[in-house]
Amino acid sequence: MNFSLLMILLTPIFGGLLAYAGSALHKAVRNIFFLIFLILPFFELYQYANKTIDNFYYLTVLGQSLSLGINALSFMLSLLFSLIFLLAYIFLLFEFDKSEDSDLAILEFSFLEGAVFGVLFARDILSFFIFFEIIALIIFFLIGKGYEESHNAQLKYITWALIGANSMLAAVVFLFFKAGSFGYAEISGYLSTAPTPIVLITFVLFVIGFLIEASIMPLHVWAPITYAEAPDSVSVLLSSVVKKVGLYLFTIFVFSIFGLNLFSKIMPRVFEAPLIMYVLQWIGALTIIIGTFVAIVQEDAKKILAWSSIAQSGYILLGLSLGTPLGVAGGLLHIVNHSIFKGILFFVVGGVIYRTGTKNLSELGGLIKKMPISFISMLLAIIATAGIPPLNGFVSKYLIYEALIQNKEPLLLTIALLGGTGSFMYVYRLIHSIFLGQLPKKYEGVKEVPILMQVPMLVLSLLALLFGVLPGIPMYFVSKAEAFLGFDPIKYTLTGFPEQPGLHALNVPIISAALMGGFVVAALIFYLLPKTRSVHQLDNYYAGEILTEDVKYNYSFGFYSFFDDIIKPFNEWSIDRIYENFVGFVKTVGDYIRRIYTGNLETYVSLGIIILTIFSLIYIIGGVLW
Amino acid sequence: MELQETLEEGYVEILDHLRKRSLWMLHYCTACGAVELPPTITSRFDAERFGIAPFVTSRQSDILLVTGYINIKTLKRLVTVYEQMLPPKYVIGFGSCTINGGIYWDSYAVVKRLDLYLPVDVYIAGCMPTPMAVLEGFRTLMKLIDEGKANGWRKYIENYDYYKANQRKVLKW
Amino acid sequence: MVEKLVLILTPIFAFFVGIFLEGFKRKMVARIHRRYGPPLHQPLLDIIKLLSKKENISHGVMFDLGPVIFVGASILTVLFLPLPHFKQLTPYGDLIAFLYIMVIGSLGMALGAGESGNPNASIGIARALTLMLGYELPLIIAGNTLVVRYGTTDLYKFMTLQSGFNWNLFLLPLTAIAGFIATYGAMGEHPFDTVVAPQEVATGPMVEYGGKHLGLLMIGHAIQVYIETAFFTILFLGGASNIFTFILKQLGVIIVMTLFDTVFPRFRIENAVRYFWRWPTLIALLGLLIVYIGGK
Amino acid sequence: MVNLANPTLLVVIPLFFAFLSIIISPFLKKLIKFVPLIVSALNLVVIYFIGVKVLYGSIVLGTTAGLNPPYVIILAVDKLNFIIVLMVNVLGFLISFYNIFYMKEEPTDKFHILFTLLIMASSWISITGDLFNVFVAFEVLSLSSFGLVGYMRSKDSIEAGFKYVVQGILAGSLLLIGVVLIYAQTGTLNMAHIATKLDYVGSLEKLVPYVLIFFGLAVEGALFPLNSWLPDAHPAAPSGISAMLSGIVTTTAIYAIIRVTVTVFNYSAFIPYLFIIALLTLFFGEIAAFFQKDLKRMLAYSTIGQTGLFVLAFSVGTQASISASVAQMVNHSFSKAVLFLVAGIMIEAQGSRNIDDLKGFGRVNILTSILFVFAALSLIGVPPFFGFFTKLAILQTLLDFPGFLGYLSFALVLFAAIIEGVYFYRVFKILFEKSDKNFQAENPWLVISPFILVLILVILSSRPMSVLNFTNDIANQLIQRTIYLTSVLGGLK
Repeated sequence: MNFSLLMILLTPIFGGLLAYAGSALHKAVRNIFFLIFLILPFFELYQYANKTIDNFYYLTVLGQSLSLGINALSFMLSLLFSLIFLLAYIFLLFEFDKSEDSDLAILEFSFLEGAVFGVLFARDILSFFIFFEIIALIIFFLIGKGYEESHNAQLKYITWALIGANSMLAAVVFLFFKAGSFGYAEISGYLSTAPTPIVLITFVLFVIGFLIEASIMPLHVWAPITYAEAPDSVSVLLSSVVKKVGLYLFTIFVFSIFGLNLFSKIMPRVFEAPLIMYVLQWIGALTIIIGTFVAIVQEDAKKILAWSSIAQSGYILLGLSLGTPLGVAGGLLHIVNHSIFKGILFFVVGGVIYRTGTKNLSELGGLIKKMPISFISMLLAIIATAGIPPLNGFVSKYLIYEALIQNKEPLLLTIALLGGTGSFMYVYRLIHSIFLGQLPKKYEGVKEVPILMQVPMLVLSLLALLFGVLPGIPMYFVSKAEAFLGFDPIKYTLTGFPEQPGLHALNVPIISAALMGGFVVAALIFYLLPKTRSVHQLDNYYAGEILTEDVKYNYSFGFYSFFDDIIKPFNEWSIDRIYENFVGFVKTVGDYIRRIYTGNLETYVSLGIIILTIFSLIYIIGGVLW
Repeated sequence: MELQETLEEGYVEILDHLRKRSLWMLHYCTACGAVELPPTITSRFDAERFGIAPFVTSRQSDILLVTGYINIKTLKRLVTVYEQMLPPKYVIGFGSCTINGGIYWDSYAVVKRLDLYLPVDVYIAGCMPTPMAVLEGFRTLMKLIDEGKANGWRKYIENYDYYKANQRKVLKW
Repeated sequence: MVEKLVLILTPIFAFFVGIFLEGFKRKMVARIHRRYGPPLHQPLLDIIKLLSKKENISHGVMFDLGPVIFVGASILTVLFLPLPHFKQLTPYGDLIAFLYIMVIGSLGMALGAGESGNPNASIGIARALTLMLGYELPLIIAGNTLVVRYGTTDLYKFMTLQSGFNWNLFLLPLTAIAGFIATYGAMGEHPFDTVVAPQEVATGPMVEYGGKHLGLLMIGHAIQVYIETAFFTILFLGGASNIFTFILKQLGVIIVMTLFDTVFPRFRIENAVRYFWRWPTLIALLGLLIVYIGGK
Repeated sequence: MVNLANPTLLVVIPLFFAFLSIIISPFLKKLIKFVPLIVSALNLVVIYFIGVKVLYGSIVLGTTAGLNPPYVIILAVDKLNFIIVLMVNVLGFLISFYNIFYMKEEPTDKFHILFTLLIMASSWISITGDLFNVFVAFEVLSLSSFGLVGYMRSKDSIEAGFKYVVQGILAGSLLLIGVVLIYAQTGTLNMAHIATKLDYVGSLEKLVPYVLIFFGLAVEGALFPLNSWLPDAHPAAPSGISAMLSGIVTTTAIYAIIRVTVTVFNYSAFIPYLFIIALLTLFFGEIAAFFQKDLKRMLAYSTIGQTGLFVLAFSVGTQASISASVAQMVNHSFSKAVLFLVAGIMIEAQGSRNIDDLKGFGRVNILTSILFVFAALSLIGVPPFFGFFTKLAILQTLLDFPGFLGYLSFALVLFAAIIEGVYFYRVFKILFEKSDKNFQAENPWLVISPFILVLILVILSSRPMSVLNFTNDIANQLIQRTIYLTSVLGGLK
């Protein structure tokens, strides 16, 4: 069978419509319908595995043909996103099982996947913009099906999405006006000879749009509340798909459309990168450090994940904007890896909320005995998040660090490494407060999430482990994508990286083997010794005091309160507050402007007459003077 | 069969021999006798040279040092702590109060005989016992361990009902 | 073949060196206190005693696995430290990888301690992780300085490049000082022992651990002592040309650390982090600046 | 065989029916409500026959008496007129259908007669080729809308109607003075004739009447600063009338401004000022809309903003800009009409105009809410809806405007789009919010008209380029004045 790109794009949408129709019959019909249509894209994508298609025309706008195409990078990401959509859908079925919104959510879901494919396949600035806007629109509606505060989140999200969209729209129209075409290739050709201000302005406008969706630091304000309040399956999509779409576009625009050569031509180079890329590196680094530090002091499980997600996209931005083969490989690999491990975290937290009904960390605890599989998934995911071998997060962060070393940027490296340590803090907080410690009495009857709900976490956990131990598998796709972006792909083997300029050799299986060896030795010592006796959680050292069930002795509220004290001076500088002040100012001014319409007839008439007189005078006098 | 028993015995003997060189006492100062501990463990008398060091929690410690009178409220905690400790574990009754109530012999709130409630391995008499006496007590305990006679914790398990009954009588559990 | 044999024996070697260093430290502290002090092999006796407990308690699987992971990861970490003439596993992972491998042990420990549900343990872990954020900053900067100076991240190369008396301690004294303070913080000695702080949080993470769990933790700790001192030795004291000099240098590090350890009281955790972020960081940055301007 | 392709019929049919219904209303009160429906349906038939000719490029003329132009009242339909009059009658048809079910309090005969007159006046303005006719038609339009705005006889509707009357009269007198001045100078009232004669008139003599006519029309066209009646009148009127006022009356007024400016005066000196006025209209309209808590008032302010937007596009003055402007006009008329109609349903269901009271409405009445969402998305210009393509075209033409002002307006339009997006999305949010409130179910008859309108919007969205190509043709025809002039002046000779 030969599937066109448009067909891949329409497959989920078609499936969604069918499923929506099928929901009238029976829920199972709907579910299976849609499931089939979510699996189909894998088969359809299969034939594009090693192809680069550049123009598949599908629409004509303003005399220009809009086209779709696929390349190594978008192939990799569409494969990844298809998987995440599939898993998120399975999760969604359970999450919405009691809600009447499920039919609509599935419909929106299908359109979202179609739009995501659209952005990935777009080969011109108008198509990508159209699909990007559709993503924002659907996400807006999906968020609204979440928790209590989700409606505020919706508004915050859409405000920023609109700012980003209009910023991009400005660039799109401007470039079309100047270049006379929408196509990536033509735009790129125009830009290579365009005056410097135009290049800079359009670049900044585009990048604002992308980075809003990627929730990079000064533009992240919408992200924490949105990620935290959206339904869990949507949070997965936000973090693992939509954010990555923004970063994908960033990659495409920086390396493929604008091009590093162009930047090097028009601006000085700092630390072997063009100035603007250097600025972006710092933005990425600030995102890492601030995102991490704020994540540490959160009290809400999903807020931690949200801030963590912000911080991790800082890593991606940092890696990508280094502009070296090593850095870009690290950034792209981290896109893949972050999608996977953050997906697990959201799935697990979602599962915990599904069972316990709260995402407040201080109310949870001790669930390890009740939900062991969730615990293992989350354990793998937090190891990956903290960038500890042998899970996948390590490899990509490693590449980014090495790239920073290669570029001789000790300060950025320091920030990035410190962010790694910080991430260890917040992920520990997460797993500790949910799974370890005291099991509250009310959760004694909690069970493990249903088997189908475990599938998403387990699949992604396996992937995280596989991609961690054998980094060659994702590197196969990443190096192809890198070649497409015009870099010399870095050398890699199935097990890691050979010694090459700027990169010390790395062999993850050997690390894992040594780790396993160490475990075996320690476990031998441990299990050969006298057996252990399990004690009740209340049989605990408490300075001789006798604990009872109704006492909450677990330490889970204000876990890092002393850390809060340390960073308190910086809270005064919070970006949120700057925006709030700005919004307050705008509102005041707007309110005064609004008062032009007083509702008082005398005012209106006199105003009209005054202005008429003035205009008439200008005209009459001006006419005489001319 | 015999060989194995001999080996096991030898093994236990070696272990006991080593074990006596590392005794961690619970830093659980129940009464005024605790005042004698600082001199015991600091420069002058230096208990650490015998491997005796104060430790913090019940799980980590080997010696429960009952430093003086035990009133009923304290006994409850004391029993909890003792039961939390990991065997082999030893109890040292410290001062006259643990033997016969000492100067609190007629108090309604004080438990007079410790060994009714916990298996005491060594008593150190005196009010207060001096650091020398304390060290002597420790030495005695070490000797008992070496000889395999410090079996208070076994006694507690074997006569669990007896101890529980006594404890219940006082504590009204 | 010899290399493989050495590789397998390294953890045992590290364990005994660690025990020796710990014992030496206890003896030295005693002497500073004008006490006689325990015998040199006292840590070994403690471990044997703990491992031979007749009964152990457990709060769950993770509680058991915590010490196992701690020891296992410590063994792994040891393998990534080069020895004189032996590269060990350094061809498969460099300084950066090493920094992250070092964390695995803390993760295991933290998970195990967390499962106990004891608030003291959790507070201890929270403090440990916060402290880690504190001392990592100067440590990272110091490490970066070396990376910038030598243009490599290979630990074995660091060792060979400093052969003779080209010790970084002499060449980059500021960086070495910062690195020392950071390593010292990582060891958790006074005044940075807020993590265990027996009087406040009852030995923090270890509060519920006893018996063989604690025994394993102490084994791990012995190896950790080896790792920290060896790490500092390799980075700043020029490694060594033979194993005895190596141990001697580690001993030197321990002696200096013990001198500080005995005289200081304890920081509050906020103050400890603030301290790390202020003076050692400034010193490290100064060192970095010097290397940046002068080194190239 | 009667020649159905006669523009005169578009005025005569409604007028005839209006008078007829006045006569029969005492006897057949119940039937009157179908009059506007019948009228606009008949008009649509006529428009179909006219359209066939217009689309082939000819200009269809109609005269009232047997005299030759320029001495008769002449009705001319070119492509621009055609699209406006088509919109008027399509909306008129659908809204009158809506009104049948919306106006429940009998007797409603006067309402429907006034509505018929409104359709008549709007159609008349859209097709007339006579400047004085513009004035007359506007007077009819104003009078009927005064009546309709105040129809509910509640306190605020009467107040709003009064404000509207005062300003409408002001506007009418300005318009009249302007027309008189023109007549004094050229001695004719036929637009084409005036256009040919104005070449011989001095610039000041030309300017004063232009400004007067412009401001006269600007009141109805809701241009800043003369639009202050609108935010009161639109919310106060019954929803069908609001839809008509927003979708049609402002649009026809703007059409008249375009016609007068381009065809009659061929006036480019005023364009920068028009540009600034439009910019201010856009800016203040959107800002004010952002702060509204009343749904219909918000929509009314949004109308002001949108008017600013398409006048802004028009005032760039190129063919592309006029094309974009007309396309946006179409988009606005249809989507805003839907919004007002749906708002009517919502208000009926909840009994209050406050947006916050709508919480959870969308969970009960899904269809209505989806119609609202679709129309609003098209209005904001979210792809892939039609409004996006018109917005794209407008933005593109704004860059054609010379100098700094072009970029400024470009930025301001985007800014306004953000604000507009935010306040519409806020309504979406509230519509679909979880709430325990019980709403009445939507009246299916009421939903039909907005549904059809949204269907039209969806069809437009699927073929945006054909619409833009057509508006491009319109603009082309408009720019080449001579075609209009010659065919009007010579066409009936």
